[in-house]
Amino acid sequence: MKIPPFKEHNPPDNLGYWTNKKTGEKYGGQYISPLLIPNLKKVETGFKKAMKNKKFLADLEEQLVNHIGIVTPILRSKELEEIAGGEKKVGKIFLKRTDLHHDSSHKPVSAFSSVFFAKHILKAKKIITETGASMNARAVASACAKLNLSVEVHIGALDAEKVSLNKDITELYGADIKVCHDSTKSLLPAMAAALRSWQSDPTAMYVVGSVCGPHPYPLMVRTFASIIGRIAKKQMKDLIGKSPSTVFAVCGGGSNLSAISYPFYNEKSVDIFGIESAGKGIASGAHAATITSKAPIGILLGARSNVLMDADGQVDPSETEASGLDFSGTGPEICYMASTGRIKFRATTDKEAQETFLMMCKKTGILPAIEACYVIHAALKEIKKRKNPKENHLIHLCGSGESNVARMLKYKKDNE
Amino acid sequence: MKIPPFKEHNPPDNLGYWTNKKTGEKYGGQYISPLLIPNLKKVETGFKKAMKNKKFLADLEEQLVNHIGIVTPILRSKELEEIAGGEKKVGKIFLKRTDLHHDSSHKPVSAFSSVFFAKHILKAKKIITETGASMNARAVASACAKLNLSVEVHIGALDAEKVSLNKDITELYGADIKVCHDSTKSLLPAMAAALRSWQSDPTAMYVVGSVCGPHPYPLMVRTFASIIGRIAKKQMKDLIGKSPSTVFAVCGGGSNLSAISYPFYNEKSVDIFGIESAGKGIASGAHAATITSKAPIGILLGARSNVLMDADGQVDPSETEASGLDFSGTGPEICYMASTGRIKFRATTDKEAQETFLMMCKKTGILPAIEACYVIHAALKEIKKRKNPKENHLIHLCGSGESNVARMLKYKKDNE
Amino acid sequence: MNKTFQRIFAKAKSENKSCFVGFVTGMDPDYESSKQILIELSKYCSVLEIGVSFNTSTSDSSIIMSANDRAIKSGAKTEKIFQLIKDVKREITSDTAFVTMGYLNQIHVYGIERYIEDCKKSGVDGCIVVDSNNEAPEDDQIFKELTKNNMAFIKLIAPTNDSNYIKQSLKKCSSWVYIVSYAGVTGSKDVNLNNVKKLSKMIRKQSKIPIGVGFGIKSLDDVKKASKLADLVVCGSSIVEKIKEGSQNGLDSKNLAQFVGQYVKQLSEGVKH
Amino acid sequence: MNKTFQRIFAKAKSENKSCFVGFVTGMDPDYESSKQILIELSKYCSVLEIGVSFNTSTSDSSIIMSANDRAIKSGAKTEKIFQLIKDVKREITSDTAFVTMGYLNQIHVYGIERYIEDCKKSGVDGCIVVDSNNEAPEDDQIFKELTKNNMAFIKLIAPTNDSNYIKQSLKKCSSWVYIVSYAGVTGSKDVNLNNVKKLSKMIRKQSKIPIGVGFGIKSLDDVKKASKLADLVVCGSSIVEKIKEGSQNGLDSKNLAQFVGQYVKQLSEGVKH
Ligand SMILES: Cc1ncc(COP(=O)(O)O)c(C=O)c1O
Ligand SMILES: Cc1ncc(COP(=O)(O)O)c(C=O)c1O
Repeated sequence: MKIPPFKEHNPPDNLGYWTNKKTGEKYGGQYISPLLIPNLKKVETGFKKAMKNKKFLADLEEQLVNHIGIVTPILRSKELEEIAGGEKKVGKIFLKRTDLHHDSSHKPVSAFSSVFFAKHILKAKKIITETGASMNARAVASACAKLNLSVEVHIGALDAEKVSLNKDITELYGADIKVCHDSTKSLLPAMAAALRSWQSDPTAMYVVGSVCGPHPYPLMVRTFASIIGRIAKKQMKDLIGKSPSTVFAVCGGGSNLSAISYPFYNEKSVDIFGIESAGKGIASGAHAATITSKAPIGILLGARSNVLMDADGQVDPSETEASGLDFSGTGPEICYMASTGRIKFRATTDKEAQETFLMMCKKTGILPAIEACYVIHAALKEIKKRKNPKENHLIHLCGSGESNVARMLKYKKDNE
Repeated sequence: MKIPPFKEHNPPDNLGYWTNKKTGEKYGGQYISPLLIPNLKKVETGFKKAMKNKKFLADLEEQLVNHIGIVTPILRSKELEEIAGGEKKVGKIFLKRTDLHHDSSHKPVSAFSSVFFAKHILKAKKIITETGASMNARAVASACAKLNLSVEVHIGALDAEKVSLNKDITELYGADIKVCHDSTKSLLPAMAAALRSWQSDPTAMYVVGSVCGPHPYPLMVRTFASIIGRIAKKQMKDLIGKSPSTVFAVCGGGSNLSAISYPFYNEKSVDIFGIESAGKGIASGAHAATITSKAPIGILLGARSNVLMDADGQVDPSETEASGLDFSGTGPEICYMASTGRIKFRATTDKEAQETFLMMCKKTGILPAIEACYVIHAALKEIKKRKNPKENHLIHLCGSGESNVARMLKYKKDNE
Repeated sequence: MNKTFQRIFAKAKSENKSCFVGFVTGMDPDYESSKQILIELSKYCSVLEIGVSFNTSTSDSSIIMSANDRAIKSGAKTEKIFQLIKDVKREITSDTAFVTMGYLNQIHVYGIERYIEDCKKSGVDGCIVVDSNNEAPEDDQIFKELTKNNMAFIKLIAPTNDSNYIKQSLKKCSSWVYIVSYAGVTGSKDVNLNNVKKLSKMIRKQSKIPIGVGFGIKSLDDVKKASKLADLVVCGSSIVEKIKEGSQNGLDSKNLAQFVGQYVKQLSEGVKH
Repeated sequence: MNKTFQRIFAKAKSENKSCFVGFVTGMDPDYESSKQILIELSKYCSVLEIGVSFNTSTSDSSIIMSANDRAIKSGAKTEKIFQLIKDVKREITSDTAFVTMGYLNQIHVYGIERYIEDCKKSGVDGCIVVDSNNEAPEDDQIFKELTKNNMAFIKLIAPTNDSNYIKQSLKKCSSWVYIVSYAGVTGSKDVNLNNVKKLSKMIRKQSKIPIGVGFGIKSLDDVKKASKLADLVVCGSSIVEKIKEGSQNGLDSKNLAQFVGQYVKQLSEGVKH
């Protein structure tokens, strides 16, 4: 397959801001201690160089194709069409199967690209990243193993104590796991710890697991990840002769959402939906639904964006069953797209996602990542509501659920 | 990708035997109680019909491509070339990445095909299979969920007690797990229990997880599975303009070996290697190396083939770290190919495989199924010995190791 | 037809009854007990069917597999089973027919010729080989050797087998044919006499061979009903269960034999017409 | 230049010494203790730098983050920090400068204008905003508000920053500039005086602004050496560690203030030239 090349059609300004022209609100930027500025400038310059370096881009693509297995199929799911009311009522439903990637999620695409960039453009010797026991660190550690870079993974002490397949795999890939005992002992302080570590070692490169962090990370990660959407768009064209009517993706930091939807930003006819975790319900306050809960603008981990926080600006911990969505912020470009209305937002509760997980296993023979269940639930609901037999719906099935099996089997047994 | 159609070029005779012309030895057949004869005849007739049914074959291929994701990449591994001595000394090493399939191994190809066949050709309502906590039952249960058939999985009581990701996933897919307390409470009695269950319910279909069992199973499973090899052969042609010099695959029952090597049987220039588990060492007796240990001919689970057994004909339990290789027999066609010398055999010890597992994680960023580590070890050894820079080596990386993580991390820590 | 079966059938006819066939796994729970059990059972059974254990049998119920396990644990080997039969035959006076029941692997490993020679030497009158396919070369060889030695080749026929399969089976079947009363495993369901009637009719169209019935016969009533339809009535799982019960209760070999014998005695009375 | 700083620098010059800057997190471990500590420290410090806690700060060491946690647990909020400073100022007589140190999120949420107004009202003389990027619009606004109110905007400069960055920073920097002695986190390494020398040189090429040094200063000797190179010597982590030690040992607010005060007293003596 010839993969369509990347085209920039939603650039931030020079300082890394996306500005909503109506409200004047800015998203993104580079809010970070002066100690990290040189590191970021290096990444910024490197990234610009990389995007013009044809050999780099070709080599990267070759590895993404043959190692990450990025040309995954798009599966038409008649089972889900049935559940939504039948093709004759709601149209066709397609699943982009990035669960079939190496390391079983969309994450390895940006993770591998970032590490490949660190090695070949920045000539970095070491990678620093963080994890909340989700897919990112595993993917980064895998890339580092293959590309022979050392890797340091920061994890909150509470997350480190939990049994976690992803964490174990990260260790097998040879990562140096640094347990962080600060603050809430969870993902946010682990991210801060990773940034601090980078501040101490400017020859390393920090890899962000989503479209978050200070400029140029949000831009870089979505640019790397968007190859998923470029492929998907072409595949849809081959399948149905045109772009889909809707694109649905879950939104934690926003990487899998921008990955699949970025190439459709300019196509007004394509409705794009981002789905957040409503946790125990938006009203309960125990959720990770930054946009849906109308969280205010804050400055989190180097970027201006919507943030779950209290009236004094202390960041509120998010709460959700899905470790991959357990984040109190959302990437700035996504917040911007939400503010303009280009991306519409919905939220799914944990309970709904868990039921969707069981349904997917039993009705489609697919073991989805719990993260993906939030989008599937919301997509089915939306598709039912739209009730348009002429539509083609594309859902990003962004991961496989091996690491959710123990908890989900317990849930199943507890609820039988 | 246009997948080359199946061509039969090593047919068994009408009774399901492959006969070694030199020794007169027969492999295969249909040794089973009269109670199962009608069931087998139904499968036999159905399979012949299916292979002539263009719509069935096209529909199946479409599902294999889009649901199982069968067009996985072939990755050139410079890392493994380095380890073997460098491309300039040993040539190129390629990995066929069936670890990237849905459900993470080569097994879903034959499992899905068999269940699809059961539904559309036999009109069966239920599937019966067995497992030793390996990949097969998971793949069968997944196919049954998608195709809306009920599925009964027999598992030995000892295997059922062990923590097993594959077993848990099998349950999530909705399988009815039947624990078998007979005999050694392991895979063999579970297989017998599955066959007995089928004997009681002729409207069900029994699915075998490898190229084993009574005729027509060995023929049918390798025919379905060989699509892997047909794709791989074409990919190699695209990559290097010709077939590889060697093909390496691990051999439990033999399905992944025949899957990848079948299309090369007639190409004399391609050396084919089957790798068995030498367990604690062939001499120790604790192994699963049917061919390498020169096990005698016996009649096991309906077929004439080499069998690990004692002087009185009681089947010896196999012993190996890899649950997918933990089987006292080998498929009859494979035994036949071993007897003619067309497939050469090697064996890898558990310890060597475990070390290879850790090496793969750390050096290639791939988490291989432990089963695949037996072949990688032996392949590297053989490639070093051949020392031919003009050669191209193809190794079947037949599965991903999520279900091995807990034991392997323990192994790693115990051996640090 | 094998001579012993000839005599047995003649005698049964004269006594206006069917033949009672008792099945036990050889050496279950051990050599000596099994010997005593067989000696005791010979008093009530026209035919003793002796299972040769295979640890990976494909058609036995859990009940029989457990018996196989017990036998293998106590040292059961093909040779020892022959020894057992010889020992039993030395001590009994009744004109009982002996049949071995087993799987092909054991016979193949032992050597087909040698197996049948040793059967002959031990006084075995016929063989059942559950998984010997009619079309397999081994089946031809077994048939040839048994025929040469004037021994019975007893074939199983199931309700799901078609007329072609029955025809094939009957070609090699001698002395009697074994009708399986239902498609399932031994001991799992109740005997299905409708199936037996249907199969008998199909068989009778092609042959006058005596017919035995097995699978699911576990009460006096079952035996009575089955013996109305068949020349031989085979009872297995329920006898094996008695052996298990008695030996779990710690009975020594003599008492175990008595215990099982009493059970078989009352069952066997059902064969009177 | 801010008036307080003007006086302080003049006084230091006259006394032939550098200015000692003591850092504590506001409300660590609680309001009352923090108040007493600040009152006590005002005796030895020319400048008090007061951390406004942010639970997701990106540049603080674990030591400071723990202090932030303690403060937040005891109810630290931006408003309360202002209250604290007011309370302290009411009770001290020394001419000490007050500086807040924090992250932009807190200020943004509070409102930039309101924050600086409240600083002014509380008697704060300057602000450090760790993650306020020179190029960010918020930075411009903070600069504007501080300048309007005659307060210091103290910028951090690290050894890895290039001359262009330094130039940018100095444009908005007022009263003094804060040199970070090494690329790392506070308290993690020893002060690096070579870096300080190099940076001072670069700064001096562009400006005469007083220079402060921080990061890694934790002994009398460190203070002595640093004060040879800089106009202000900042000591943070080691003071915060003392607060933790004392409060873990159960000292009440007065005694805790004494305990920390004694430590700071001896450190501060190093600023004499
Ligand atoms: C499978 C999967 N989906 C989704 C996410 C959410 O992250 P993002 O919104 O950045 O794609 C994660 C994060 O780890 C993930 O693992
Ligand atoms: C990953 C994997 N490889 C290999 C095997 C061995 O089986 P076979 O020889 O039939 O391919 C198994 C069996 O479960 C398996 O799961």
